[in-house]
Amino acid sequence: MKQSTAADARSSASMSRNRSTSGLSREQMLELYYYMRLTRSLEERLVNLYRQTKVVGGLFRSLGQEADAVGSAYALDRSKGDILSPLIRNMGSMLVQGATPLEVIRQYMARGDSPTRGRELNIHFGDLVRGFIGQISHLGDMVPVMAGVTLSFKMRGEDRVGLVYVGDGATSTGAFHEGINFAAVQRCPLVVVVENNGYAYSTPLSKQTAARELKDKAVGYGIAAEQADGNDVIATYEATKRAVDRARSGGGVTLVELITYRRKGHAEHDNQSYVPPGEIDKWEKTNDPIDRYIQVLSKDFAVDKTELESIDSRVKSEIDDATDEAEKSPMPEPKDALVGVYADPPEEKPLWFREGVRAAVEVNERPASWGTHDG
Amino acid sequence: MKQSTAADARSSASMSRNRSTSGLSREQMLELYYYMRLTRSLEERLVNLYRQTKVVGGLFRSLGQEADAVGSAYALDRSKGDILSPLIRNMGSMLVQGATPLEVIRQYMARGDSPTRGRELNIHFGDLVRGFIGQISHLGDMVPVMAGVTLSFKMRGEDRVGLVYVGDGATSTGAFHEGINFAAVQRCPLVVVVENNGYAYSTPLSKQTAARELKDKAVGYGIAAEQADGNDVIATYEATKRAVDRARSGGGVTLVELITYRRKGHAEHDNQSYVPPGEIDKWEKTNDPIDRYIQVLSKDFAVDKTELESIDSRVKSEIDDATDEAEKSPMPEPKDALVGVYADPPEEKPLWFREGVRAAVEVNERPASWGTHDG
Amino acid sequence: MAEITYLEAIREALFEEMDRDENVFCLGEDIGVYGGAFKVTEGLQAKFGEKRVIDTPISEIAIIGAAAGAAHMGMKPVCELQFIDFISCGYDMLTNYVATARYRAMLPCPMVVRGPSGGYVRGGPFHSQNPEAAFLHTPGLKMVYPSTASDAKGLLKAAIRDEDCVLFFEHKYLYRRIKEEMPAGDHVVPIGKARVAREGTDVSIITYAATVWKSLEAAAELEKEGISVEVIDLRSLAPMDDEAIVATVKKTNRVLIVHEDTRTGGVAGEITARINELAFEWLDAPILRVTAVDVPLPYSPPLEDYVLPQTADIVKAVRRLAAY
Amino acid sequence: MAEITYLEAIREALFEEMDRDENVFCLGEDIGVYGGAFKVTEGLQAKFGEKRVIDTPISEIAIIGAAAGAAHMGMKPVCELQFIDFISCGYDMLTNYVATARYRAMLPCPMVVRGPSGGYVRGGPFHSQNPEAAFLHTPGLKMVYPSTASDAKGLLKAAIRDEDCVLFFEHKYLYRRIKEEMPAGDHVVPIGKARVAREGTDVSIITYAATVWKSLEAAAELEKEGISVEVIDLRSLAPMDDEAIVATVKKTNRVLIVHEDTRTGGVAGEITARINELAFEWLDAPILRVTAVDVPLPYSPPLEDYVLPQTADIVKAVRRLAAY
Ligand SMILES: Cc1ncc(C[n+]2csc(CCOP(=O)(O)OP(=O)(O)O)c2C)c(N)n1
Ligand SMILES: Cc1ncc(C[n+]2csc(CCOP(=O)(O)OP(=O)(O)O)c2C)c(N)n1
Ligand SMILES: [Mg+2]
Ligand SMILES: [Mg+2]
Repeated sequence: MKQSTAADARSSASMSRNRSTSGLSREQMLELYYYMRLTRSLEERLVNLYRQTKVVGGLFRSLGQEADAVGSAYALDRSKGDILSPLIRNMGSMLVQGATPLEVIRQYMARGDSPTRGRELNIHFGDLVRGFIGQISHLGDMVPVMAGVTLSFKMRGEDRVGLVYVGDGATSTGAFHEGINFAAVQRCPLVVVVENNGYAYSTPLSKQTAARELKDKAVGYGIAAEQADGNDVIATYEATKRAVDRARSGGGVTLVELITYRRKGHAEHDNQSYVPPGEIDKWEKTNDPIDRYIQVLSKDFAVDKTELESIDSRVKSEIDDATDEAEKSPMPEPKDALVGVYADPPEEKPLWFREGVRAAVEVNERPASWGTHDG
Repeated sequence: MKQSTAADARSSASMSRNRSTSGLSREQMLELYYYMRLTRSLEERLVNLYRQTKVVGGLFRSLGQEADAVGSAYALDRSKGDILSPLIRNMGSMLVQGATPLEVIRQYMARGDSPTRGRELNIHFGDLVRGFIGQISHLGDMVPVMAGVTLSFKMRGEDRVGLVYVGDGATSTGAFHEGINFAAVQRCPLVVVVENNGYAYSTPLSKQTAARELKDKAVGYGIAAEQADGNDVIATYEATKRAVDRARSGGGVTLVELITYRRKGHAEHDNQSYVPPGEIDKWEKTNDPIDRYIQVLSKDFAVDKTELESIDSRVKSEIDDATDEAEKSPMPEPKDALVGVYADPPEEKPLWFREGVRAAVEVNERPASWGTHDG
Repeated sequence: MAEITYLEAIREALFEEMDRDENVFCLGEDIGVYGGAFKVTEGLQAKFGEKRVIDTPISEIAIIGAAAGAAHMGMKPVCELQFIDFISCGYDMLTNYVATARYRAMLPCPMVVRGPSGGYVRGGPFHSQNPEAAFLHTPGLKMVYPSTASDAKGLLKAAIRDEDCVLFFEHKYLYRRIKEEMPAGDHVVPIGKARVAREGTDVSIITYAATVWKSLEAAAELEKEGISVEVIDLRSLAPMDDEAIVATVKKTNRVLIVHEDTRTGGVAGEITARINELAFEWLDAPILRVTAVDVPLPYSPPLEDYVLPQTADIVKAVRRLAAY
Repeated sequence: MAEITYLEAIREALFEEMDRDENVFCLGEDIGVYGGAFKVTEGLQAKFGEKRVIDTPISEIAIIGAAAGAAHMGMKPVCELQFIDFISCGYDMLTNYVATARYRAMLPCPMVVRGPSGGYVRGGPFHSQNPEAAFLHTPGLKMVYPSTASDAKGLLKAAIRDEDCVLFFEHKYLYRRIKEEMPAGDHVVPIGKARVAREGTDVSIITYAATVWKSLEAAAELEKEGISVEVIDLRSLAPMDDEAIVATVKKTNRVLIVHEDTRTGGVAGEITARINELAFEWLDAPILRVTAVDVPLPYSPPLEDYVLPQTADIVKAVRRLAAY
């Protein structure tokens, strides 16, 4: 079940005839709902685990931004091998690409069988096969990296597209600038999604840039721009889809600005004292992406409550299962830390004063990409 | 005589009534001519010295770009303490701020009494008092630095403006992006002159950016833009002047794109094999900034040949004198290398295997800013 | 006076120096209204205003570069990096522009770059770094890394008053874990002077920052075994206090260097080379190093604990030296 | 076969590797039509086309970052930095993204970053740098710095075939000054192995890059005085060949480390620490260092000559060691 179901649903959905104006079938429309709900509920579960001190490190929420992550990622075509690189508020996009709740929970709990085996935090993980590359903390750095990923698509004549997320704050970094410019000149098949959620940590957009709109940056790079209401999952999907289609057909880079709002603090510890009173409430009450989408589904597509409730309960049980499973996962063995800095040597030597500490990772347990190049 | 004459001429000129449409007096118009001619002739002299192998390091030319450097720098007000930071093709701007041919020649010849005492190459030198800060090689880095210089003007409520030059190539750097954005948000009194001379070393603009015009970058930073024919010294002056006035009156940053053409190679050794045939010729024949300006001066301002010739010969004699003087300058003493990495300690110790090498810089010869903060 | 934490000591230094000299100002990400990711600058903007406590875009190159420009003009900027790990983004600006300004251009560049550093907090590879080794190599920069609250205060005040650029590393593990009463008055600790954190006669540990505390723990344990350990807290990494280093070598003739940073290319190498040059004849045993393993720092507790140096490792290494 | 220069050897390696493996491609500033600032890539674009020899914008972060992205996808990028001094702009991308990719994310990142390095050419502070010390400290990167034409070729071929990121430093002073006949066939020099550049019995010089030649000059001079000098050319700085280092220490018991880079925080410190740990008992004298002075490198000839290590300095230092 779980994510494989979702992936199956998606590919069968693409054969369906029952399309909305956006070209999405009813099944796909429901799948969007599923991913948004999964994102929100999974993060809520993580909050519980965090409060139980089972999470190691900070907890980052995308509450109120689920539509932008899910809708944009949904515009990619996994069957073609499209790849995205998420940011901290794009767990939804990773779920769309096939990341599982179990992986996410294990990773947040720093378990030995988590995707990075306890090396990297939160949702900093990836899988080239499923089509997502884990970010590093240094903001902006993924833009040049995805420029290179998509350059390789172009060099090899592959029909693939890449997508990279940056926050409004990250647009101020040198890496963002160099990467997007490089990709623009090379006409790489790259979509740069700028998630404008109003804040970078405590810093409001007005202190981040004097530009009136972030999409205005596109012209300076000579690339196309799209802008959409990031809390409208269909609008987000459509704008990103235009960008993806443009990229795939050789039209180069598009900057897609998605306008949304970060309803939670930068991370769970942040009390948002810097936010003007009432602002969060207003977004919550009048502009929740899931609430809005439920309206659309029920009014325009006659999706009834029970149908949504069944998705909700499927989401809940998936998360419950994943939580149970993750709790059983072992912590990593200390000596795992020595493995895989280089392909050769595949393992660092333990320092002399640490000899005798139990070794855990045996050569034959090692993932293929530790120590070889075919990963 | 020499540069002091020029500075005098400039301040007396500002009292004159005889203004052109640009607000420039006849004397100022001639001064512009003087600086352009001085730039070109001084570089020609440097070529001679280079061929005589008297220049240490590469030689960089601004042939055909004299108007943009001179016209833009002329828009600053030295009496107010305005400061600029030049690039390698902006020797003209330094001369306008009071740098002398003697300094330039000594520096190119790596002499001990050159402005950097033999430490830095070519025109990488500055003087805060006269209002120019020497660049470093790493392109783009001066933009954040000048953002900070002008931030200090703003913080202290000073009526000063800063100007920083970048090439078309340098606009691709992360430092450019971060610096201009920072200054834009802070509304620093900063003018960013982008000298679009068509090439960055061998790289044509089309491989540097996909933007149609470099001035298009301004909107992405939410700042004003100006664009001018960089080979028209008056147009350059006027566009920059608008930007300077805007900065001084609290209007923040302006990006000024000056369109010009690099007629020589990146440096003297570059044979420009990558330039399409005829391109250089065409610019030389039809769009030389000095030739064009002579036309303007003679047609619209009735400046006659003899007047220009007297400026030319003044320029020549200034350069001759400077050359003679520079040739007499000593090379630095080896141990000068040890002085002034830190204010404290003011001097590195010689390495043990070098003891006995002659010490040259005595404490009392040291410039004030080596070892103290009041420089 | 009451005891205050390492973090509060840093904050106190900032308040005092901004009060003392109107040219001092702070810039960094989220340091204003929010008071910084660790709340080091809390209250600073309320007192000194938005002009002197500036929230910047996410632009480390610009933060450092703008500080340099302002410093040239006589200001005294104090940059906060949200985590010191992001100093890597400003590496060019620091090493090429800032560090060389006085030497190549006679431009004074008095500024401080400070930020939360170090591990032991499950921060993972990008929120636990110790960047000192990357900058030790650059003439023109000074570097301090205090281990006590009073040194944190006194060294920050010295750094702000210095006429050159000082990198000021704050160990985030120590922020709220140690407390101390501050010396009265204008407490300034000179840059370039080490501190004897504990006197001893058998083996010297040369260390700095968080591992000073682990070394002291080890020393206490070793005392029970009859091994007397001297602990030198370098405090300043550039310039390094050769005199203090040589003094302890001559006293104990046995040296262990402990740092939290990875092993290869770490600061221990430089210290070893200096001891070798200055006091080779006094060595009765090889200089040993207890350091992190050469890997990016993982965040999962068993892994982080394994990679970073622990008290038990220090004990083991000292025992070996003592028995040598 | 004819002799070719160090520069031509590098070019030959690029041609051969691009021929051998269609995944190899080059990117950098002005490397295409122009053939690079030093003409290393001359002819490469004519042969392999614009797709595989890419002129980039002036964007070191993007050059290195894009190489990493392409490397993840199975390409083998070779980045040229116009001068290695500009590697500082990509410091974050190299140390945080590239170096950690395999470890934190199991992402292979096979790529080469190469560029003209080093001084003795009146290049001044920003066109003469030796960046090795700044990267020695980062697990996940490899580093080579050849001193001969055949090593330049063989190590570059090894670097391109390596499964991780290799920083390949080319000494610009050697580009056209040394010549050598290339070994026949597919000449690959393994990364991580030092070379005995000259055998000797009294004193060992451990060095790399341009100072290998100065050390050989010094050795020839010292031979006349009856001092027999062994010269070890490290070739690879990461990983370092501990075995070769220990072997020479055990042979001569006296070590001089020579590098062109500045002294404090330079690679010599790490070498000293390793010798200390691995062969302390074999040392009959302190390990000495001949290095540049700790200042940004000035370009005026008398200053540059004074700052950089010269043959006479090496002679003097060896004499002291031999007499110890
Ligand atoms: C280069 C760099 N500088 C600083 C940080 C610290 N930091 C982490 S997240 C963040 C705010 C990011 O804001 P934004 O890009 O708008 O993304 P959002 O959190 O709003 O999704 C900051 C400053 C960082 N990760 N990288
Ligand atoms: C960060 C950085 N990368 C590369 C270089 C090498 N470099 C020096 S000048 C130059 C071209 C500059 O072109 P542009 O900015 O257009 O200025 P122009 O020479 O045309 O005036 C390059 C690539 C550098 N100085 N700095
Ligand atoms: Mg944001
Ligand atoms: Mg140009």
